[in-house]
Amino acid sequence: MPALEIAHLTYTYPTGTRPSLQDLSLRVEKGELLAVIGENNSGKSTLCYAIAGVIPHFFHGQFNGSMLVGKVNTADQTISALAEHVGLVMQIPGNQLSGVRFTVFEEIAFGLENLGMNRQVIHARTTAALALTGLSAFAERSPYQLSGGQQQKVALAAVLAVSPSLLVLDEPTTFLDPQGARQVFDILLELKRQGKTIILAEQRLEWIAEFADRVIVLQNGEIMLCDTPEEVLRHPQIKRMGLDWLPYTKAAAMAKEEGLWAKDRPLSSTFSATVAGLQNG
Amino acid sequence: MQIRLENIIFRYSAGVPVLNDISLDIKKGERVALIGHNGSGKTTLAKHLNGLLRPAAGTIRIDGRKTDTESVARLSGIVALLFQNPDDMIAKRRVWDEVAFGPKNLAYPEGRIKILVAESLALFELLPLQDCNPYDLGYSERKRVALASIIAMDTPILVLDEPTAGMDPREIVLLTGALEKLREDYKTVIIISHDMDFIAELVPRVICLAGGKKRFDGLVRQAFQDQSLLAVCGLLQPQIVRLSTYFRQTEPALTPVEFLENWQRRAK
Amino acid sequence: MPQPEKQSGNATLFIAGKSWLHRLHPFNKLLYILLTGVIIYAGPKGWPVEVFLITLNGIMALTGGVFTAAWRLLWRSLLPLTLFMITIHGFLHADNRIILFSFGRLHFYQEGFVFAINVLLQLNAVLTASLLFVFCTHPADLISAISQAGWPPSLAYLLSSPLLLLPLMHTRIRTIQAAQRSRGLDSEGNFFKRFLALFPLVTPLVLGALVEMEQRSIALEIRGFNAPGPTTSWRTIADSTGQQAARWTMFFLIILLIIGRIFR
Amino acid sequence: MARPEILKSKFSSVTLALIAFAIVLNMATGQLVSLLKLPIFLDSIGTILVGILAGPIAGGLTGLLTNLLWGLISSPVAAAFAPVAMVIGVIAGLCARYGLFKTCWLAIISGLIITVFNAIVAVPIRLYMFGGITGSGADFITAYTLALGKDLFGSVVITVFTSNLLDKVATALLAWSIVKALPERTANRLSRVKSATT
Repeated sequence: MPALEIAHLTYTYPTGTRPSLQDLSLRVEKGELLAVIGENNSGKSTLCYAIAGVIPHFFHGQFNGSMLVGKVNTADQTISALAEHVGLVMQIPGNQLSGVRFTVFEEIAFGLENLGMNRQVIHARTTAALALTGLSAFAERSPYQLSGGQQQKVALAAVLAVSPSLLVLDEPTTFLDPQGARQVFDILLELKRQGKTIILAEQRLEWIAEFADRVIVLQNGEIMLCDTPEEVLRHPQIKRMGLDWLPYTKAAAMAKEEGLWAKDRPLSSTFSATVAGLQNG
Repeated sequence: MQIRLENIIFRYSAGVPVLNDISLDIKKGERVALIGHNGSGKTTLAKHLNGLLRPAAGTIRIDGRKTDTESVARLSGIVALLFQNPDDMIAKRRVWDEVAFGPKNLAYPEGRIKILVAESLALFELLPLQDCNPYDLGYSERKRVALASIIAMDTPILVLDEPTAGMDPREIVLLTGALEKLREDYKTVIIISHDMDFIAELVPRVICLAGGKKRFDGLVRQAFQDQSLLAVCGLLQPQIVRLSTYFRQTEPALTPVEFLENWQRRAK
Repeated sequence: MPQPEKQSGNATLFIAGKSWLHRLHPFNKLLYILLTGVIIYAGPKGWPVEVFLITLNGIMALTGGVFTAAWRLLWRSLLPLTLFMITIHGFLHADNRIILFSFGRLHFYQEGFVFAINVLLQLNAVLTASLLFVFCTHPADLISAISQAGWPPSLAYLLSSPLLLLPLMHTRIRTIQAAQRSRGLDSEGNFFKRFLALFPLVTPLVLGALVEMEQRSIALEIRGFNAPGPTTSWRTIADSTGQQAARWTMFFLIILLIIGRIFR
Repeated sequence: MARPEILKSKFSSVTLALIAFAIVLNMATGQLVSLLKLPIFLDSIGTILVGILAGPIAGGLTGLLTNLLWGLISSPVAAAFAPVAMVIGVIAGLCARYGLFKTCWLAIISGLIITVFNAIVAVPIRLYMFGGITGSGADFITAYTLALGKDLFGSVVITVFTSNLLDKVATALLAWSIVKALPERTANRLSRVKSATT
């Protein structure tokens, strides 16, 4: 059974004049890391919200099609009930803090409290989430006094503690500095290694090129491309979709024009593939 | 206009200095990047340029004139400052009014305001949105509105704090175009950014701050070669620089074009 | 993006400690304030009661290790009040008859003075009782007590979230001020001009926060805040039969005093 | 666990977040006013906004909790005036319900109405708990009217009314202008906006 199955999803916001997602169908297997890319307003956040049930339950609007997380149909559940199945991490770190818990430990335990877990489970899972995100030393600090990067790790830990089958991240690194972004990616990589299913909307394509299993490109709420990161990121049409080649790919393309890159060798989008391409040119 | 900072020291109340003995010179029409990780003092330094913060010691001169007695209101006609979060700036119900807010405060004549606003809106492809409520737009569109409203102030010096955060490639192209226009107009532009690929392609000179101290001031090429400097500042090498370093090119490349030129030169 | 500046700890007056006052169930401390208020305003009148209560509160503050802090806050908040109260009533109270002393044609009267002292004693009694609560109760303990008592979680949210957000709001106001001043906003000039300057300062504050609020409420929902079914409370508040008995006693005393007041 | 869950059923998470924000707004705007050296408090801007956007009950709750929390943060004296703050929110909510925030002039009238109700609740508290004096600048007005021969009650009424008139009218105007500037998508979430302003 797939971790996520979307069929013919079309959605329009209450104030929208045109659909933000159009006839979108997608299947994500267990343990897969799927990256969602596309220009701003292409529907990335809307898709993330839809998977977490925020759409249609919070934003209302016109929702057609079906969305299955495992066996659960998101349309039949409340957002809070879906929390057990889908974890959502959003863009701005500080805005995700609950506002009811005074320490990092209690902030991370908040979701488990709401789900009525017993105390042993809360302690064990929260401690584990703290350790995984490298926040153990901050357990008794106020989450409101942490840096943006640390707050984003708190948000991630809070989601992990609940242990949902599906993890959705909506551009989690946009407002982090390079160090903070790298730490968040390191955690995601560890989760992928542990076999978590992850859906990641992201602008930092360099990381996607390196670690995603599959990439979809959205434009005007439609899936334009769906393929491996290599294929998507070197796609000749990607500029038309409001995206751009990575500098690695641009260098490879120029090398190819100059005859420094083997004719049958596809363009690269990672450091190692570019180096290999140039060396064997 | 020329900017000269001499031995600037700044601290909040009794704490350790946030800026520690910073001196620098920026020429008229220059484009400079200010880099360093969060808390390194970049934004604090920027706020000194238009008088929002006053140094505990040291002097700031713009075109040779000391600014320590000038009001923020007067300096705002000389140095415009883009804040990181557009939502800290946007106060009007219409995009057009928002962009006109600065020029109106500076008491520019009506006709000039109209031209400036129209030009700035055009730079960021906002003309079709000029009658919208800015808060009905998306985050990156609001960011463009904020950028336009800073450029419309037509000041000789602009300081842009994280102008690319949240923008997609197409919007970054608009920003690049706007920077070109500013260069043609001979404006001094200081960019604070974490986006190393953006800086590598567009800014020749960087100033690195770490712990309130100036760690480097020079060509972007040299800064990106210095691994220990990048580590201190919490920065990563841009992609092309990484390739160039890997292949031990004597003159490190910043753009794909440069990289290929270096490659071919060595092949010959 | 909104990077919170480093803040100096807690927004409230709470002082960390391990005394018996700190360990006391928050509701006991709250009921004690209520009881004091009812005694003062509905119970037996007269300065001996007030002085007794103030002394008692003082002793409790001493044993709770918050006496100095309480003293300082009382001083700070009551000094201007005391000065205004004694002067204004001493010189101007409508019932003034008996002159205590005079400065030329200005007379200071006994009735106004006694009135002022009485009001101040009453205020002091209630204020000191409140300070015991405020200084010795961590907000998180109050919130937990509220949740454990079965009150709606939304009440806990409304009490805690403002405390946690206030420092961020102060930072944000400073940033907005800086941003608008950089854009040439005139924050000086005549009253009308300064009043108009409020608009570009308050509008981004509110509208920016509305965007934020949307995300904060989504964040609450996706963390299961409105999940059906029972919830657990990680932080627990120590309670005992003795404490519960004390609560009921205070509660019945309050009722008795109010009934007594009505039928007097 | 069997308490009536009135709050939970009544308020959506959006309204909750709105009230929490408004409380903070009430507490923090003093900072703005002191920068601009304006002779107003603006400490009920959030309360009035919630009254307009979410109705009298939510507005009243905002005011009540603002002052109770003030008690925790600055001095318990503030908590004594919680009923006053609550009434401001309730009245603002009622004014909005009866269309008194539709235009700039109507907002000024709302400000006047709020001032009146503010006085009705504030006067007894000020009189019986504080003997008419609160240790603020407004006490000079009380002293002055007492010196003119008014009794304490009359003096306190005049003091409370005059010291609040400008503040409440200015606050109502500001709240009106903010509600007018609300983006469509927020207005859409808070169903009362349209009925309150058009």
